[in-house]
Amino acid sequence: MSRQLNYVMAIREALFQAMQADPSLFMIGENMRAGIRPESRGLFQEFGDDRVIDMPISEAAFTGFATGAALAGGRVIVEYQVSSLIFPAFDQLVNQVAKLPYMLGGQRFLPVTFLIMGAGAGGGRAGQHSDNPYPYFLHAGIKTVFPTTPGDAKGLMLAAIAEDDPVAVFAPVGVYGTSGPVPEERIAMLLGQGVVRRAGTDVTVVAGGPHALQAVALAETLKEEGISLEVWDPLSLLPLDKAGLEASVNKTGRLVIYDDSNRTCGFAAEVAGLAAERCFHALKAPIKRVTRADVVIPYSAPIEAELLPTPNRLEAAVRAVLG
Amino acid sequence: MSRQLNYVMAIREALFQAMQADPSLFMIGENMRAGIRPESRGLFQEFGDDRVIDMPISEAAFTGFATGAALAGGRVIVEYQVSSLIFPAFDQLVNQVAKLPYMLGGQRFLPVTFLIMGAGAGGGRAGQHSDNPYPYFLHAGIKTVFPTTPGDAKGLMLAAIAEDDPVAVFAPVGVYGTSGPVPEERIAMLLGQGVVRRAGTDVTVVAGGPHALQAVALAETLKEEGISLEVWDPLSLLPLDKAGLEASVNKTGRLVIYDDSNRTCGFAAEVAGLAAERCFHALKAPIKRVTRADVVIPYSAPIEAELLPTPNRLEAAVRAVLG
Amino acid sequence: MPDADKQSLDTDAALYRRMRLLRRFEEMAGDLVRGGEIQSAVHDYIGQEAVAVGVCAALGPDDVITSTHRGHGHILAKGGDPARMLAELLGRESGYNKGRGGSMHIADLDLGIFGANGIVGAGAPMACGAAFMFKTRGESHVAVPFFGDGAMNQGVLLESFNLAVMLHLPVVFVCENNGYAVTTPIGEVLKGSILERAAGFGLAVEAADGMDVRAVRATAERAVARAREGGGPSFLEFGTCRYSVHNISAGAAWQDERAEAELADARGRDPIDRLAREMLAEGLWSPEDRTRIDAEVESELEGGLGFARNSRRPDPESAYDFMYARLYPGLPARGTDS
Amino acid sequence: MPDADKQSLDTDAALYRRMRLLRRFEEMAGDLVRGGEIQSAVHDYIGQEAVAVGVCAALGPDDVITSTHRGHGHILAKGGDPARMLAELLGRESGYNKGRGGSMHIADLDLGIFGANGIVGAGAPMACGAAFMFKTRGESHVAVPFFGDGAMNQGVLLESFNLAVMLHLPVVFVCENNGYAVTTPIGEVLKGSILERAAGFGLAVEAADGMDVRAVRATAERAVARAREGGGPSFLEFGTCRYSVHNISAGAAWQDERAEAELADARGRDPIDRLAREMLAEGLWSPEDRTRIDAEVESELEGGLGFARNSRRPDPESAYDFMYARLYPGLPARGTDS
Ligand SMILES: Cc1ncc(C[n+]2csc(CCOP(=O)(O)OP(=O)(O)O)c2C)c(N)n1
Ligand SMILES: Cc1ncc(C[n+]2csc(CCOP(=O)(O)OP(=O)(O)O)c2C)c(N)n1
Ligand SMILES: [Mg+2]
Ligand SMILES: [Mg+2]
Repeated sequence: MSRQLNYVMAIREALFQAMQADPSLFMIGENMRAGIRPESRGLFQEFGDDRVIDMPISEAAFTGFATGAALAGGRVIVEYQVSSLIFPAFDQLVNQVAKLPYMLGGQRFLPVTFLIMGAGAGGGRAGQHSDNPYPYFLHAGIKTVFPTTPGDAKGLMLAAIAEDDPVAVFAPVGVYGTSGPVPEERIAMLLGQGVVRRAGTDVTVVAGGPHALQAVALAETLKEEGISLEVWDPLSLLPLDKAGLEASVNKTGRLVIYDDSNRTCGFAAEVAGLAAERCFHALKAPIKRVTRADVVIPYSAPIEAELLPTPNRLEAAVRAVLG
Repeated sequence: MSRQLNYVMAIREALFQAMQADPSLFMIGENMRAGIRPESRGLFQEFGDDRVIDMPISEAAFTGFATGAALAGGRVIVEYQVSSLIFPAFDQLVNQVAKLPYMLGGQRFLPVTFLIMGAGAGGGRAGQHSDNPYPYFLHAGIKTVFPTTPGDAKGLMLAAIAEDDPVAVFAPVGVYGTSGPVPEERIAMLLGQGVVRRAGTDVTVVAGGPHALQAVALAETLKEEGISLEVWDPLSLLPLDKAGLEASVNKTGRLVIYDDSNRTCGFAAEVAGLAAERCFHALKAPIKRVTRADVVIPYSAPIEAELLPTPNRLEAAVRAVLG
Repeated sequence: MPDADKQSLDTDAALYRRMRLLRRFEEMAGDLVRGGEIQSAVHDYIGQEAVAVGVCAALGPDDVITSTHRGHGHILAKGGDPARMLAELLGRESGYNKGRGGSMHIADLDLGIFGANGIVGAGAPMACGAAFMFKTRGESHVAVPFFGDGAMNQGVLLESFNLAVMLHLPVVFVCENNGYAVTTPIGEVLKGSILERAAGFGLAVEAADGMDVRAVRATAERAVARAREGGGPSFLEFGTCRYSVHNISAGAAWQDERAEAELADARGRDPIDRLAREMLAEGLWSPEDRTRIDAEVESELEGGLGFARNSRRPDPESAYDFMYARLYPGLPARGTDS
Repeated sequence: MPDADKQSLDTDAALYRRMRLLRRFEEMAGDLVRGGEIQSAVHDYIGQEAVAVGVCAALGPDDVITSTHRGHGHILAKGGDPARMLAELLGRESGYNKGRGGSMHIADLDLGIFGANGIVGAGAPMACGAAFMFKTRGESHVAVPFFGDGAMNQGVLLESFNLAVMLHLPVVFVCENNGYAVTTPIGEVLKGSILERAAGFGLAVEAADGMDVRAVRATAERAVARAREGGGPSFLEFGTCRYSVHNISAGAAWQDERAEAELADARGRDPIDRLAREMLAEGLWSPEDRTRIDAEVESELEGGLGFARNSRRPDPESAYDFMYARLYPGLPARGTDS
């Protein structure tokens, strides 16, 4: 699988192959027909206007529309062009589609995939276009993946579409520019499987998306000093590979979580809580969280940078847990 | 302050006194005029239709309405009759009112109080009327209080209204029936101050609302066996009294969090994450979370009970950390 | 499952029988609330029977409805089994939702009942999604979201009006205007006309007397026929009256401010008595027929209640079932594991 | 702060000058984007100047506007200081939002500019809330939410129409219909008429040519006068055209499918040239006057850009400021403390 592909192109390939493979699958979102966004470019031309539908700026209604289509036996992909667009649709997400199968006593499950583009901060996207809101979905019990490499993007996008439950795919802007090996075939990865991006023995760093790549880079630097970082990437935030997390932390005895969602009740808090219960006896040092500050992301570069998790802060935390 | 008052009546008294004290304060919500809900009964008759306004079933718009009134110099209380009604208004809450003061560079702060009634499960209120959604607000950086006793309800309601920032007051149904001492005067409590509901030496139980009362009751039972529980009630979830939490955990060396919000990325996760960093060296046992399961709350009593945190499970967790 | 003929509403006698079933079902639910067998909220449908029954008389088994917090009437009108509904209200495993849902979430997807909903307006976009599936599959089915006057101010419903028009969907929006949202008169929160608001979205609109089941049926039949033939979505408003308080479990505490005169007037136009009177005047039946049908309804409900009471509650361990189609280790998280 | 006379728009020359300022401001912003001094999204207002300037000509300093993602024009029209706006776009401490906001959040509450907004439709309910304060305080001010055609499908805006009518608020809703939401033609997502949709909520509606600043001003003056006098809310639709791509930072990649002919036609009706021509024909000014005003605008913008470039960026440590009015220990949480 030496074929190299860009991250967003990998998502696009997954969408094309999934639509080809399942004629009952359709996709809704905003401004797809004109194909200004690379992930959906050409989809409309390929699959036509009854399978690729441009929606009005009605996030709540078109989310419920997808739910109703699924209740009627359809399979649907819903695209939100910016991560904060889940907020106008929030009731239809956390209070409707996420709850209906259970409230209905399992009469039907709802195969709806939520593709959330533009997740995360960077480049002055400011207060309403920089959120990484996956913790809201995790708290609501919505299955959620956070692909790091182009290969993950294709494999997890396909996995999300294959699932018979609502699954959210968060695509972090920080890796849009990256390329990597992506299999040509339509092969879904598995939910609930983390990956050791880099093996190490002294400290476990839990990180996904661009932050996983930064952690691996830091690991290379610290190697010089004989510090051995293990970088564990969850990839699937819900279900979470708790066994994989536990194995890594039990091995290293030290845990730093490096995550770009808000700190309070964020993903890092959940990981810390898990480790503090499951790995307590193996822990040699306090668990450290290196996260986004609980502050709105500002526009101006120096203050934006100040509020985001950085490799320097990760390094400081690593050194701190090494005592 | 021997005067006894019911929990909901204490909220009502706070609303009356705050409206009396500040003629610029007004309140919006649904079905207030008819006074069917005890917390707002009589408000309309007392303060008239330009200070107590019945809103249409437009949670998003009337939340933004409050924001705009505050931008124009007003002070507003917004009532949501059920906790899940924050979801249709979610963008206006976490993406607008919570972010505007910062995004505007501090040009104005927004004194809006969100009174969220009917928080929590019990009695078959089922999937869409049983949420305890405060973790969403904590993650969004919205100041949040969770009053346990009638005295807290009045004091924290007044504190929330006095604050120049948005503050959410979650009123858990589980304590609506309780009565207790409530000062007649209009005295606000302080945000960010937890309270030791019962002092102990062996295990710290962090719990608020009805669960704090249950924890105190359990402490009395376990006393017989010579097990000494300290029950620490945060009262203010954001800002959180981290020093108070730290002091208690450092004293007992054991922590169980007993919380009725969803488990993943919930309040208990945040408390566990804090303790696992700040109190690591004092901890003698794994941190345990006794929470609601990450499952939609069902209607039928036996399965509803199965999914909620119970004193029995708290007791089991306490015994587990005592080894 | 009620047998097929029980489902058809193509005679006036069947309309009467069904309305009577709705009425007596809710009265029974009220007794169960007062008797303490139901603790939770129950928003009864008494007084509004002609709307659900008249509309569903225009629908076939493959058509779909979405309902509201006040859903019992819609579900029975669409053919829901009172026994399984009562079992749900009593929190039994044999209930429609296996005891997971209760009053505000009863559904029977096999009967095209996409569920009551605890959130005002939330079902409407789902009806649009179902209608879209019908259209793209080349099926001639229709989707009918029911909602109240108060829902006319909820954004997601208004957005749904646009979706249905934009995609020319076979949707018939049904607004049950009982004049109030809990205690708030619609005139205080919606100035002007409900019909004009809907028409402004490009919906074909029509109103009829929601206390006259034949008028409702005739109106619904026109709208449904147009939708089936690809004529697009429409909006129907039916004026009606809720006799009880908003939520009978809240009881007298929620007594609203409606003048007795207003209620008395409505009771004077009671949809069930009205149809019965008309049928008698038209010689369509005899008083004995009515008595017989009433008795049938009683025994059906008695049988249903017996079935419900004799069913067992769900096993606590089953509480985790149905959250997901596919489970994973540690999913869903329990409240004590990590 | 621009001096008072700069703010008044009561002569045609002032209208011209302001429209020219909007146009050249956006052209300058475009240069800054292409030059790499602005990385972030910029939704320019070029082509739509007559709407913001015509509407704001009907407003006084105490009236309030809410704006959109395409906000520069509204802010300048309401009297915003180009220097502080440019400073904001360059992320400087001297910017309107101290560098916290950027293009999509510029605000000046002192000038009644309640801010651009990154979420379509989100500003409208805030305008209603401000209007409510005016009304209860006995002030005669008016609130004007600006929004695009695409926002007509967003629930919170539709809910706001109802709120304004229900509370009889001094609100003038201004829909800038440039025909597209990003690349999606309004006709594809909103069938029928924007005006009828608004009228259906009970709003007084009127439309005018958004490429004719005098027509816009006259229309706005009527609506604003009625609102001031307690006549209630209204809705204005102005047809206009966005010359550039939706977001100039996205550049050619976002080139939409609009036919050159469509753009050429719009440019032929350019609002700035049109007013200039009319004034000349009416003998209201000479070519020299125009040249002088253009030069003034250039120097104002040059000065503004100099001011912005010479201002410093915010100090990193200040990043935590303004999140709350009152701070507490550990609030807001930093990314590394616990
Ligand atoms: C979005 C939302 N807001 C508020 C509520 C609380 N609530 C439940 S029913 C109801 C009144 C609904 O009135 P209407 O739509 O006219 O239906 P009716 O009860 O009259 O049948 C309200 C406000 C809710 N369930 N959902
Ligand atoms: C609620 C919401 N949905 C989607 C977006 C993404 N978005 C930004 S601008 C825009 C188009 C808005 O069109 P219109 O309202 O006509 O304004 P215009 O850009 O034409 O001025 C979209 C879809 C958003 N910011 N907010
Ligand atoms: Mg009603
Ligand atoms: Mg537009």
